[in-house]
Parts: sequence; structure tokens; C-alpha cells
Amino acid sequence: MTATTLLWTILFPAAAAIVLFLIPTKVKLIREVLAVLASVVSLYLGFALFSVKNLALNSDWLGLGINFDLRLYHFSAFILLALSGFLFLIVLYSTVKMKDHPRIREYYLYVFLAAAFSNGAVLANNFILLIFFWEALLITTYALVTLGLKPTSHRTAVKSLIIGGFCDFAMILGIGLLWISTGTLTMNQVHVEPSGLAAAAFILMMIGAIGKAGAMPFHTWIPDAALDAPVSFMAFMPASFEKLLGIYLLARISLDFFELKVQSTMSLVLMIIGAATIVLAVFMALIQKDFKKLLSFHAISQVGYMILGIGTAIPIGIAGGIFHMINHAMYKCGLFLSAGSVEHRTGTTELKKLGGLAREMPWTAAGFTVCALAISGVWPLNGFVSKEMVFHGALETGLPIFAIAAWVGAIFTFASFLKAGHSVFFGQRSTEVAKTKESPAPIVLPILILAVLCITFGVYNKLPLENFIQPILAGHVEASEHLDFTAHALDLFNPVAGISVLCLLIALGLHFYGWKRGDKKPYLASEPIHQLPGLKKLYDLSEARFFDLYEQGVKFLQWLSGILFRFIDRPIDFVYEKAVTAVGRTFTGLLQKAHNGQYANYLAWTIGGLLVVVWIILQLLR
Amino acid sequence: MVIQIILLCGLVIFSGLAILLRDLIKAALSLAVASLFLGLIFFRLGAPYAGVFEISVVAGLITVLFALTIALTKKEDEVQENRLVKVIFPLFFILFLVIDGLVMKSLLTKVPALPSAPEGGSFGLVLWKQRTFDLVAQVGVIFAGVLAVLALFRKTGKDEEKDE
Amino acid sequence: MVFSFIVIPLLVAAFLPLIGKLSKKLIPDVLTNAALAYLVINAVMLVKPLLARGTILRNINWFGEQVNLTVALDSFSLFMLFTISLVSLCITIFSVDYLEHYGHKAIFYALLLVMIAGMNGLVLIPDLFSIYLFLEVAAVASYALVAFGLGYDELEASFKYLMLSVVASAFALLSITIIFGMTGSLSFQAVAQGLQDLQARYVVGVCVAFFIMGFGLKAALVPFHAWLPDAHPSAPAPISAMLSGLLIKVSGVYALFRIVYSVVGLTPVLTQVLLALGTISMVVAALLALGQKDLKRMLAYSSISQVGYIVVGLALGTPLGLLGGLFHLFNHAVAKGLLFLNSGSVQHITGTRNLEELGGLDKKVPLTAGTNLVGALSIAGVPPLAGFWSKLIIIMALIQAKEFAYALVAILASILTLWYYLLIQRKAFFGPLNEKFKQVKEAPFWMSAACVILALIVILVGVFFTPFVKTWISPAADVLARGIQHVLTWGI
Amino acid sequence: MSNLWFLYLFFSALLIFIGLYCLLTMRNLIRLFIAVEIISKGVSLAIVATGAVKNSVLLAQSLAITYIVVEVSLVATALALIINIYKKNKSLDVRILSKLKG
Repeated sequence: MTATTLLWTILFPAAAAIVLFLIPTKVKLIREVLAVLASVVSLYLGFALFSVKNLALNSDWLGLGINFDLRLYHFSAFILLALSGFLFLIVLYSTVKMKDHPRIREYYLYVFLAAAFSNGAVLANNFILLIFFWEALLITTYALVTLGLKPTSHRTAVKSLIIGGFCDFAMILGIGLLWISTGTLTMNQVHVEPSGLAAAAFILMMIGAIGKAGAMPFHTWIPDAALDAPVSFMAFMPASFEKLLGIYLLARISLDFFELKVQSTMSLVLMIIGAATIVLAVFMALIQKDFKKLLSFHAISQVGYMILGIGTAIPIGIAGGIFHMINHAMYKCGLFLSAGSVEHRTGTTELKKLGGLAREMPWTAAGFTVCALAISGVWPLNGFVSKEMVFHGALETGLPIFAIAAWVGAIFTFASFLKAGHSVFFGQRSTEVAKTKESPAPIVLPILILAVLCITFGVYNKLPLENFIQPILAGHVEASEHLDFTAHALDLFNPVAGISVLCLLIALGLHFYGWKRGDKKPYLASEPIHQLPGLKKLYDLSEARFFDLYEQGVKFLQWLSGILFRFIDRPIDFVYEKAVTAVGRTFTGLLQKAHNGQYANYLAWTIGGLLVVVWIILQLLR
Repeated sequence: MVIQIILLCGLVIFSGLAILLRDLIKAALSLAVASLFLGLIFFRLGAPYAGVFEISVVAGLITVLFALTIALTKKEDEVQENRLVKVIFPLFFILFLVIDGLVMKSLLTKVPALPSAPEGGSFGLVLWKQRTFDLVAQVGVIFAGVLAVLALFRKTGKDEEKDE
Repeated sequence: MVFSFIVIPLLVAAFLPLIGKLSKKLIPDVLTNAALAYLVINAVMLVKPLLARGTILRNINWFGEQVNLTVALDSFSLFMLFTISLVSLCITIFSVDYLEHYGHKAIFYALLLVMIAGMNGLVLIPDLFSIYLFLEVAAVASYALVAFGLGYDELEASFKYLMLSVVASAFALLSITIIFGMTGSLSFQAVAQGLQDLQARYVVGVCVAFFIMGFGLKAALVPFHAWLPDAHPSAPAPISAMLSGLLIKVSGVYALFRIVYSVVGLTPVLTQVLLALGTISMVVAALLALGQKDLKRMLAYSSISQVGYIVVGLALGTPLGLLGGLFHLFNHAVAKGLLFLNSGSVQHITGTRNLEELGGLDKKVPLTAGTNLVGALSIAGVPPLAGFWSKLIIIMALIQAKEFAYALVAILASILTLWYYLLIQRKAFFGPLNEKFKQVKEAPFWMSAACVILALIVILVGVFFTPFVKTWISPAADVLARGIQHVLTWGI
Repeated sequence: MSNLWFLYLFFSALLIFIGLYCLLTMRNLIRLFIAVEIISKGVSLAIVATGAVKNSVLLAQSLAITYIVVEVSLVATALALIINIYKKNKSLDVRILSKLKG
């Protein structure tokens, strides 16, 4: 296996994308077969490369430190494998779910392109190359959201683009700063202490990473996309790919590029963001009335655990964060897919309309249950293991407040999944949806695979922890420290695990209290929390999009152009009018815009500009 | 020297008149007179060819073009210039005169210049041998001007429709 | 070989009106396109000898007499010549079909060729006064071309354009005169040497300010930009493409930076002033573009904004900045040419350019929609298209030069850019189809062909940008970088 | 001799000022173009005077003549434009030329 194989991981999906795009819309079977085959091939490539682990492709490119460098090592090989695995599942699922989509050609084009770009981003060993793939992913996300074909899809897509664009540009800025403080653009040569300029670089690059992962406050497009975008996109991008990439980069940032110290400011920043994301997003999730929207808020909330874990800068915390990333990708992907399965058969995802589907859709219900229990951190599933690791890490920093925040998150995560599961699959059979049956195999199979994986990674946690996670950390901890996270992973009888279990019980209690209060309607189970005096106002503000940076940004821009118009354009116009026409002429001209088409106005700008430039140059020369 | 300053003053005065006179024809004529003065200044500065060009082309040809345009666009209700503009012109003019004078005075000894050797040869040699490329560019400019006039005075399909 | 860039367009332009009487369409079409195709080939052929030998200086003997027809061809000039020939070839291909309803093709092509000759001359000449002259050649032709439709808008826009740029070029000439007075010469080398000996920082500073105004108006830097959003949308589409794609860059950006780099020298002061102007242009124009309803007017404002990027890149003077600036110049020339041509197609197809009326055209005219998407995404800076690289390089260069504030503004402006290009794409091409346009058909062959060629260039340059940058742009940037070292510093 | 240069530049600045004042304040298109002519007179005065003062009057002379040719070209184009505008508008008021804005 030579270094050029690395190139194939990028070129092959890209080529597949183009081939799939060229197949006419009508020819369904060939496209589906080809798509599945292509994803199988990339899965094979993923396994093959994972077995190799160390490869590097260096080629001179543009000079000035900008080279085409790809590097495969244990971390990137692991992410690569995970990405190709999810690609396979999503494609398999899409063969049925997206079958009759009118723009199916574009769908596969974007999905495979996104896979190609993601592989590139993971393998890139040069920052410029990383930016390239990172930015390109933005566009595929945009395009995939528009495929939702809802009236508001475009708006949401633009929103994702603007927010993502902001984060990416922050990252570019950060990379630039890192570049001038280290003098190299090759990623594995960078390792600095985050202080001074490098601290700014750290913050900016971190924004890029967590923005991709969808942490607060860069999350606002995800819940919108939950309704506006195809559900397979939700499982594909926000649930798995973007999490993997974002957290991968965050881990690289805090392990490789910068030296993150325990209890340093940067570590605190990360932990605060993580904790805030956990708590705030889970509260938002709790009151959602739509299945997909609820899931999307959890996709945000869970990012908080990963950021918190990595932010602790303690080996077990970091390992927990990374482990949580892969676990989350699995069960959140599974959850979105099961939501899609429900939508496929019933045509709706509103909790109010659903209920008691477990009997008709047993496989989906089983998959959902496993994934939901995993995300809630129920023993002995994978979520339990990784969450425990994060709790331990948070406690070891000596700042228990973060652990408490994480536990609060755990309570409400479980409560809201009890609500969701209770409303959709269990409880009374709803009368609003017609009788239905289980979804076809290509839909159910990915869900079940993911559910099985959730169990495997939980019960046999030695497997992933020793094969995937420990090598990543191997170079980054003191030689004396033990790297064995598996010994007590499923140990229920220590204080930390005890508190976690207590949290789950509280959640159970809360749910049944709410359920009783809400006339035994499961979808109203979270109302008591919703109606709490202080929280109610926050919820209302949030519903009114008060916290939405994008909406506020649009308002600010409108306001800014108004101000510019009133206080800069107007005075110029005023002077002009005064100078040209007699005092007392009509004020109509005053109401015209600055570019009022008047030649003299334009000339006045030109001459004024000249005078200003002369003045500035003379001042600067002094 | 005195003659030169008188000529320069005449140039400025007639230029001022050209923008202040109400009647456009008179304005164009006073522009021509200003050109005449400029041509004379050129003569006295030792640039006779430029002077001839200034007088024949600018004072002559361009004035004719202006007169033609004015005749073609003659109408009863001419554009009224604002009276105030003309009234306050002297004010601004004097203000600028003072500023200009002060700036030039302050620059008097400050601007360095390389010592220049007197140039040899004749005007023709300079034009043809040193500035040959300018002649190519002149050809281009003339082309551009002629073609522009052709393009702007061509008959368009729309015009014909309107005439009918 | 080198002179043909000026002589051939002029000759063809001289013959066209005469031949135009014989054949109204075919001969002018063929002749113009052939001439420009020859120039493109010529430019490509010159790369190798130029890279091998460095600057080519050519003198010509006229009937045995020694006359001074000096052109200086260095990599920067050649890069500009290549850009000019390539884009204008595509524009004339487009004009073959587009000009049908304007009539008088011969005069149109003749004016276009005079403008190209003017730009080529401007690029080749190492003499201050000749720069002004060729600037006027191109400008006079462009006034007539803007007004070519003879409609109300065209005349108004052309008049304002003329009156503003006459004032600006008068100031530029005044500045040339003052420099001539101080150094006694006009050729770049002699003037640069003279200024170095003089150490007249304040006067040179004022002269440079005049240059910034004179050429800045041609390049449409804010606040000298006001003519552009009128003139570019009013002109016929190929001319809009020509003006936005080439003229503002050649007679504005090229002239300004040629003088700055080869004559007066880039100093930190100048860098600061130009960075400020460029950044203001970027932001103000981007904000203005967001509010437009007219497709072409939006594109015109976008040109101002993108010229801001080019100026910022070139003003930095670092190797990376020069590389980015020049690359962006090329990318913008190609992509904006493409977008204006597409706007012409849209107008040709639907009869309107109002974004509110358009919509859903991608189903009816997939070729136009697709090529437009390519151009829009390239300027908006979306990978893997060419515009992404140049913008990224400029931003990285800003950061490298520790101009963090400007870098931030550049980044925010690029988000705005992305926004309004998506707005164009969505309002014009995506979404529901307007009932009015049920019957529309794809644009005629040559129009589509030109757009497809330009779109392919955008994609190819983006994907294979390394060889492109290495052959065309790096040598040009090197020329400028050497200029910095050679020329004096007139102020700290 | 150098002092004389500033005398001429002084007058040339005056001419440019007159032209700019007119351009900024007046309304008649033809008058505006007369103002442009005045500006260009100022510039050509500066060119020739510079040449005369700096001992290179022959060069300056050739520049001035070239400049006059450019001027004629510009005048022809501009006046053709003005006549066309008059045909469309039936007015020479520059204020009417403000349809394109925003």
C-alpha cells in the first residue's frame, strides 16, 4: 500500500459522486446499486488504511509553505474508518428513503462529495489544505439542506452557510495567527503554548472546530434544518460527519497544535462552552413537540460533553470526549434514522400525533430504544462508559461545577427521551395515523447495526478504548500515567456512577410526574418544567429567536445600513444641496439617497476623497 | 515678465467669464479668447507649435464644435443657473486665490528638482524620435473619437420606429 | 511580436468600418475574433522566451531611422496581456449573437478593438505620459461603448462617467507633469532614479495622492466609485463584462500599481492608505450590493467590492499579497466577465434584469444557470473554484503582515459577498418559475458557448491552480516584488 | 528660474479651481463641458510651463500637442453625447440626469 492510496480516499468518492450525478433520474436501480457499491469500496479503503496506520503523502504544491501533504496516523485512520462506516449506513438507508426524491441525482452528488471532502479534511497535514476541504464541506451542507424542498429550506440553508462561514473564517484567521507565531503551515510540526497571539489563535480555531460540531452559540441552524432538510441529511451531517470532524479538529487543536494545561484559561473556556451547551441545549430539547427537532437539540447538547471532556485536559476526560464523539455519532445517527423510519411510514414526526407504534414497527422501536438508552447513559451501553469518563475528567480538574452541569444534562436528556419514546413508540396507540407496518429492510438494517454497535461498544468497551482511543493519547501523557480506562468502565459501585444512576432515577420521576400532570399524555410530560417561573420567560425569548445570533445579525445589519444612511450619506447630501441651491429650496433632495444620480454629488465625493487622501498622506509622512 | 503676467491674468479672467456669462455663445467665445491668451503664452514660453495648435485647434475647431452644439440644442426655456452661485463665485475665488498663493509661496524653495541640461535638436526631432509612441497613441485617440461620433450619431432601429 | 498587441487591434479597427459596408455581420465577426484569438496565442507563445530572458525591451527602426518605439514586456505585463486577450476573446464570441439587436456591428467591434489596443498599450509602455495617453484611448472608446445602446440610461451613465473620469485623469496628468518638472524625464526608470536622488517626500506624497484619485476613479475605489454602478449596468452586456472584467483593472489597478511599484516605490504610508481605501471599498460596496434589485447593478457593486480585495492584496507588497492580488485580478476578470455575459443572456432570454421578476430559470435554461452558478461561487470564494484560493491567499497575506483588523474586515466582507451571490442565484435561477417565462428558451449558440468557455476556465484554474499560478502569476508577482527592492523609499 | 515655475503652477491651479467650481455648481451640460475645457487648459499650461522652466520645452511642446489632440477627441465624444441627451430629454439640465441611482 503506497502513499497514493491516501489520494484515492478523496478521489474515489469524488469520482463516484460525478458518476452518480450523471445517471439519469429515471434509472433508479443502477444508481442505488452503484451508490451502495461505492460506499462499500470506501468502507473497504477505510479498513485497509486503518490496518496500515502510518502513511504520508508529501508533494510540493504552491511554495511558500503551502504543500499538498496528507498524513495517515492512528487518529486520522480511526476517523476515516468511522466516516466511511457512516457513509455506508447512510447510503444504504437513502436507497429507500430518498428513492423518489425529485433531485436524487444532486443528493448523491453532494453526499459523496461531502464524503470526499471530509476524508480530505481528516487526512490533511497542511493548514491551507484543511481550510480548503473544510470550506468545501460548507457548500455541500448548504446544498443538502436545500434538498429539503420546503419553502423555508433556502432560508435555513443560507443560515447554515452564514453561521458556518463565520466559524470557518474565524478558523482561517486563527490558522493565520498560528502561522505567524510558528512559521509553518505543516500541521504535525506545530505545537505551541496558548499564550499571547497563540491564545487568540487557539480561540479562533476552536470556534472553527466547535462551530462545525454545532456547539452553542453556533447551533441555531441545526434545529431549523431538522424540519427543513431531508432526515437522512440530519443523520449524515449534523449527527455523524460534522461531529466527527469538529471534535477531531478540536482534539487535534488541544492535543497537538496547542499545549492545553489543566485549569488553564483556555481549558476553562472550553469547559464553560461545553457545560453551557449541555445545559442550555438540553432544556431546549425538553420542550420540543417535534421528534426530529427534539433530536436535533440533543445533537447540540451532546457536543457539550465532548467539548467538556476535551476541555478538561485530563487524559481520561479527553479520552471520554473522543469516545463520546464516536458513540454519539452512532446513537444519534441511529435516532435520526429511526425518526426517518417513523416519518417514512406515518408521514409525520409530531409527537402529539404519534403513539404506540412499537407493535407495528418493532425493529425500529427496538433500535430506537437501545440508542435512546445509550444517549441517556444507561448501564451498560456505550453512552454510560463515555459519560462516566467525562464525569471523572471534570471532577479531576477540581472544579465540580462542571461535573454538576454534566449531570444536570444527563437528567434532562433521559427525561426528554423518556418523553419521546413514550410518545412515539409506547403508550396509547394514536388515532391520528393510519395503521402501518415496519419499514423496509434497508431502513431498518442501519438502525439495528447502529444499535448493536452501541451495545458492543458499551459491553465490550475494551475493544474501542484499546484499539481506537488509547493510541491517540499515547504520545500526550506522562509516561508514568496509566492509560487504562477500561478497568472500571462499567463499575456501578463508585460514587460517580452512583450519582449518574441517581440522575437517571430523578429523570424517571420527573417524567412520570409530568405525564400524570399532563392527563397521561406523554408529549406533555415536560410541561411542568416548561412552566417553571424563571424558565418560562427564557423559553419564550428563545422561541422568539432572541438568542439566535444569525437573526440578531441580520437585524444589526439592517440597523447598520440605516445608521450609515442617516449619519454619513445625509450630511454629504445636505452640504451639497446647501452649496448648490439657495437656502430654502425644497428639502426633497434631502430625502434622496446618497447615490442620488447627481453628477455634482459624485464629483464632490471624488474631490473630497482626494483632499482626504492628500491630508492623510501628509499626516503620515510627518 | 509683465506681459506674461498680464496674459496669464487675461487667461484666468476670460476663463472665469466663460462660466459666468449667461449666454452660452458668449461663454464659448470667451473660452476661445482664453485659448488665444494661452496660445500667446505658449509662444512666449518658446513653444510656438503648441501655441499654433492651441489657437487653431482649441480656439478655432473646438469653439466651432461648441457653437454647433449650442445651435443644435437651442430652446426657449434655457436651463436657469442659480444666481447665488454666480454671486458667491468671487468670494470662493478670492479665498482660493489666497490659499493657492500661500501654498505656492511656501513651496517656493522647498520643492527640489534635478538640475536640467538644455536639450538639443529641434521640435520635429523630439516629436518623431523621442515621443514616437505618442503618435501611435494619437492615432488611437483619433480613431476612438471618430468611431465614438459615428456610433453616437448612427441611425438605430429604435429611432426609425419612433419616426414612423 | 510584441507590437502586434497594439498594432493589430488598431489596424483591424481601422478597416472594420470600411468593410462593414460590404458585409454587415459575417466579416466583422470573423475578423475580430480571429484578431483576438491571434493575440491570445501570441501571449501564450511569449511565456517561454520571457521566462527564459526576463524583461523584453523592443526598439523598432522605422525606414532605417532610429525612432523611439519602446515597449517593455515583463511578466506582469504579459500576465495582463494574457488576461485582456483571453477575456475579450470570450466577450467577442458572445457578441456574435448578442449584438444582433443593436446593429452596426462593425462600429461596435472597431470601438472594442480600439479599447483593447488602448489597454494593451497601457500595459506595455514604460513611460508616464504614454500611460495617460493610452488610458484616454481606452477611455474614449469606453464612453462611446457605454452609450452604444443610445437609450436614456446609457446616455446618462456615459455622460456622468465621462465627466468624472475627465476630471480624474486631469489630476493624474497634473501629477505626471509635476514629477516631470522635478526629474526632467518621463520614462519609468529615469523617473525612479531621479526621485531616488531627490528625496522630495512631501511633493511625491501629494503626487501619489493625485495618482490614487486619478487611477482610483478608474478602478472605482470608494469614494471615487460613483460612476461605476451607473455605467456598468447601462452598457450592453459584453461591454459591461469588458469594463468590469478588464478596463477597471487595467486602467485603474494596473496603472496605479505599475506606477507605485516601478516609479515612486511602495512605502508603508502608501500601503496604509491603499489598504484603508481597499477595505472601505470592500465593505461599502458589499453593503450596497445587498440592497440592489437590478441584477447588473448588483454585479457592478460587487466589482467595486472585489477591486477592493485586489487593491488590498497588491498594496501589501508581500510576496503572498502580490500573488493573491494578481490571482484575484485574473479570477475576477474571468468570473465577472462570465457573470455579466450571463446577465446579458438573462436579459436576452426574459427581457428583464429585475431580480424580483425573475425566478426558477434553472429549469428552462440550465446552461445559463449552471455557468452563472460557477461564476458566482468563484467570486464568492467557494472551494474548489479559483476565487476561493485567491481570496484565501489575500486574507492569509493580511494576517501574515499583521494587519489583523483588515483581515477581519476582509473576512466579513467575503461572507457578505457569499450572501448576495446566493441571493442572485436564488432569485434569478432557483425557486418557483415565474409564469411569464414559461416559454423561454436557452440563449443562442455563441452566447452560450462564450459562457461555457469562461465557466470552464474558472473551474480549470480552480482545480489545477498550481501550474497556472506557477506559469502566469508567480513571475508577475516576482516582477513587482523586485520593483519594491529597486525603487526608492520616499517616506518612512 | 525655478521660482517662475510656481507662478505658472499658481495660475494653472486657479484655472482648475474655476473649472471644478463650475462643475460642482452649474447645471447646463454645455457649460459643464466648458468647465472641463478650462481644467484642461490649466493642465496644458502646467505642461508647457514646466517644460519651459526646466529647459525641455521641446519635449513639453510635443506633449502639449498630443494633449490637445486628446482634448479634441474628448470634446467630439462629449458633445455628441450632449446632443443625444438633448434629443432624448429636450433639456440640458444636469439635474434631470439622475434616473440611475441607489
